[in-house]
Amino acid sequence: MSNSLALVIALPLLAAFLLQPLAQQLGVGREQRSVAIQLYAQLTIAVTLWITLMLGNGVEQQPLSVMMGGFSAPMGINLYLDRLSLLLLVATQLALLLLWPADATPRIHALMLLLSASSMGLALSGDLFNLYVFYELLAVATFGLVAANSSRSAPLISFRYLLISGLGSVLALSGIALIYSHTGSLNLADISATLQHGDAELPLAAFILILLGIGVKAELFAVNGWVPEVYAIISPRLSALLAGVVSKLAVVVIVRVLLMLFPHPEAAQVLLVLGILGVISGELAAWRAQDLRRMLAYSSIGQLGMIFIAFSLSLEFGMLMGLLLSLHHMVVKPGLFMLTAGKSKRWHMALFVLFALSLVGVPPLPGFWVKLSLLTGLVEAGGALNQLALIVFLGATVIEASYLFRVLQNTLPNPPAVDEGHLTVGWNGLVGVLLGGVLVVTTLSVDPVLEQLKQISSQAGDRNLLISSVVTPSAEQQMVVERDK
Amino acid sequence: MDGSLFMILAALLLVVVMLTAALAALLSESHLVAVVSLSILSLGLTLLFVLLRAPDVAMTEGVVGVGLSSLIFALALKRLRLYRSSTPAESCDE
Amino acid sequence: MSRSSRSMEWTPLLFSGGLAFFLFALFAVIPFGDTAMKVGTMIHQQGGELGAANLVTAVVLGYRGLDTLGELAILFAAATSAGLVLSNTRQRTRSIKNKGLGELFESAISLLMPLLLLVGVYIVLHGHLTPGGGFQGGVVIAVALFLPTLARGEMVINHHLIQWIEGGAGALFILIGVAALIQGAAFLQPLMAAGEVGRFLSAGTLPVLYLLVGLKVGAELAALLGHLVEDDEPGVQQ
Amino acid sequence: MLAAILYVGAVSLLVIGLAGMLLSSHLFRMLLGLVIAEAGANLLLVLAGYRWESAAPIWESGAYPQLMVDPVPQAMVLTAIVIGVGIQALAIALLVRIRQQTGSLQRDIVREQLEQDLDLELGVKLPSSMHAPSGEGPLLSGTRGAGNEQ
Repeated sequence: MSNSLALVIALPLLAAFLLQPLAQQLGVGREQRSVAIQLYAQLTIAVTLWITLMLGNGVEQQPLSVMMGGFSAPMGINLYLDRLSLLLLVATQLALLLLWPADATPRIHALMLLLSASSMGLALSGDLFNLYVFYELLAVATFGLVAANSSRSAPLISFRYLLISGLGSVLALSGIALIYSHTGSLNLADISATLQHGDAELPLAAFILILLGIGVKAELFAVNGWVPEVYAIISPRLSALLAGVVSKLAVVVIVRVLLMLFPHPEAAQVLLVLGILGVISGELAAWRAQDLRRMLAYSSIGQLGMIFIAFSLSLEFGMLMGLLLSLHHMVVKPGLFMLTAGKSKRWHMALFVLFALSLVGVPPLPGFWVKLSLLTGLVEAGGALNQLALIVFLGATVIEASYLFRVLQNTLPNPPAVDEGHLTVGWNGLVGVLLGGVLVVTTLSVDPVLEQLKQISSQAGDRNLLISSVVTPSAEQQMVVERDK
Repeated sequence: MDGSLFMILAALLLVVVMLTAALAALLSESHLVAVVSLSILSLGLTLLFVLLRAPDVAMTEGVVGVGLSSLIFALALKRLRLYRSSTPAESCDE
Repeated sequence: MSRSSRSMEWTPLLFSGGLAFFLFALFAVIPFGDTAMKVGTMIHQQGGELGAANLVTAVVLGYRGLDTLGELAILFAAATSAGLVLSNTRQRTRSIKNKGLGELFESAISLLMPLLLLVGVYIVLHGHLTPGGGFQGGVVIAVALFLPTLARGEMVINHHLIQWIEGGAGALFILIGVAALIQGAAFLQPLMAAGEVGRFLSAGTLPVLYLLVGLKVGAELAALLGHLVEDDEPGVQQ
Repeated sequence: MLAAILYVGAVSLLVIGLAGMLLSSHLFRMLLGLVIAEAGANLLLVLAGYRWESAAPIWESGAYPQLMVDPVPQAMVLTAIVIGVGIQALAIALLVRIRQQTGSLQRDIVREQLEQDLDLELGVKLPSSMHAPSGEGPLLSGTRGAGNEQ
């Protein structure tokens, strides 16, 4: 039963491979065909959601580790489902269902399916090189989606993205080579067990290489040059998907690698420094930006910087903080991006205000609690760098407030005319309303949500649990699985 | 025989050739020379993989790096008109 | 933000310089020739169980089959993206009639093509025994399929067929994996008897998988090459 | 000795490639830089699986050799090479389009073009007066500009 976890990745791939040949066989008009294909793709995602929820039942007690090909742990590739990856997986699947591009060509749908498969692979895979493969798949699918845009500059932006991403993957690959020659293994849990005793220099260096590599997608400072350009031209839905969900997947991969492989203070410091630089550069650029889309893109760099700062704090606390910030950003940023689509109406403005207030951190919205707890965390942590981070964090909040309210200030004196002909809300607006609703519900029930997240983060931060649930049961599994020889 | 003089000399020679080719690929004036240098680099890499007991990898590098990749780049030169001595636009599409 | 891009020139220089120092310092301390090789040793001991004489094949299709599936998906994504990038101009495309390579080359290539195809298929089918396999053979097949296009200078690429091959081969790879799942085993678990190591008919489903990989790789690459030649001449509409 | 030569070779390829990517003034050469860097990374991976006095991991005359090099990095390199060539072909396709649209592949020229295009598309005023403080940009028109695209 648990073996069918692999279907979560395999089904979207299968659907993508078969999409174009099947589309050719459809003898209907162009429009019906487009609808049929979209239905087919979304149905696939819905099935993976169903499988995920089925398998995610017992994960509270014991994380699930599924071996591909029935081999034992360090030899084969394993998928790992704990509460954190379950949360991410479900969030990704829901986001994909909500943000699936409307009336697109079969090729775009195929690329979206590949994007889905790769993001689910990133959330699940427990193997270093396998993560790299899914990461590349995610990158290539995104190049295509960016380049498909009708904007004149789309190919160039896609090419630049390809180069930055290629640079990252070369670095990540050398990091993997380093880890492999040091430990002789690629399985995260197995490496974690091996590295518990031993010197720290090589692992640290490998961590930096992998960090820079995967950091490209996580909008990490120094490798985020693609962010403003790409978000400026792609559709709001895709921006919402990439900035909101996919970047968080990359963050979580980095955090997994950090916590499981290199739980050294030096590694956390690197993350902290890059996070601080990200916050400074992102927020300043957002403040100077002259259009809404690029402003949101730059501000997303800043907020991911804050997430990195949070994750660099002590293990149990930092995990929770980072998770809180990530989830908050995952709701707010797509909301803001969705509001850049379509004609602005009065209620758009109201929603924009709601998201902006939460992003800045005005009580009683969730953003306030998140920022407050990160603040106290930084104060408690002490140390020069953490204090610097604290100052930067406060400054960034002020800047954030200033540029977000500038948008309102420019808009409120001459509010958009109410256009009678457009009483329909439209899908984009609906998603915006839905995300706003999530924000309000969270505001009303802060305590239970926080309680859940605490449990999730404590499970995700437990190295021994990971090691024991991956390395040991798979040996038994191998005994059970009979191979006809 | 691994630490033998032959192996060291062969590796040294190949590495020197590869690095020269890499530099030539980036620094030469002509794009054609750059692409040819890249093929030479792939060839050196292929031989090095053979030396390192990786026949599968050598074969892939040979087929992909020396063959396919050069083909792709040659097509690119043609499509992007990066041949230094390229004919004017009119004469290509009759 | 980068309107002052001139003043930013030092950043890449600094970046590559720092990286160079970092990497050189680093790789100077790695053990060479006697690395940890934990998984490698395990595979040396148990790898024969898959029945493949070539252990690299056992790793590619057995132990790390999911990577190979991901890799096929990447090639598919690249071919799809390239098609997307270049198809926007297709409407304006005059059917390309390049000069071709001339009579002599044409006849040479028409002799060469079946030979290359044969070599490609041979490499694919012996992937579990000798060096080479799906990827290498697939590339040879792709080049063989593509040669006539190059020689005659007109498109003879049947996109319909290629789409079916690339879609079908990839789907079958997954379905074989799912078949194992239905039988109660793990996804992508090798099926059928491993057989006697070293025989042509050995290693269970591995050769079948490698054949599918070869077809898929060949089709994707032929599609990619096709996209690169098919489009109209650059710079014409400028 | 051998180790030093090989590692220096691999890392040099990596660094030369990365430097080429970052410093080249022509987009095609930037791509070549990426290909060179990939070659370096692939060599590093193969080196990570090398072992003194060992044979290739292939059945030989009735049995596996006593000592073999590690097959896992070799499998990884196979994957990496094929991924690399796919990305390379896609990059060429993108270059073809860029060339069609901007008529140039010089880094500075296309970059300038890009910024103009983006500003135009997003409804930012072109910098007719350099004295306008950049922070006071017309964000409103940005909102509307984005909205008008539909």
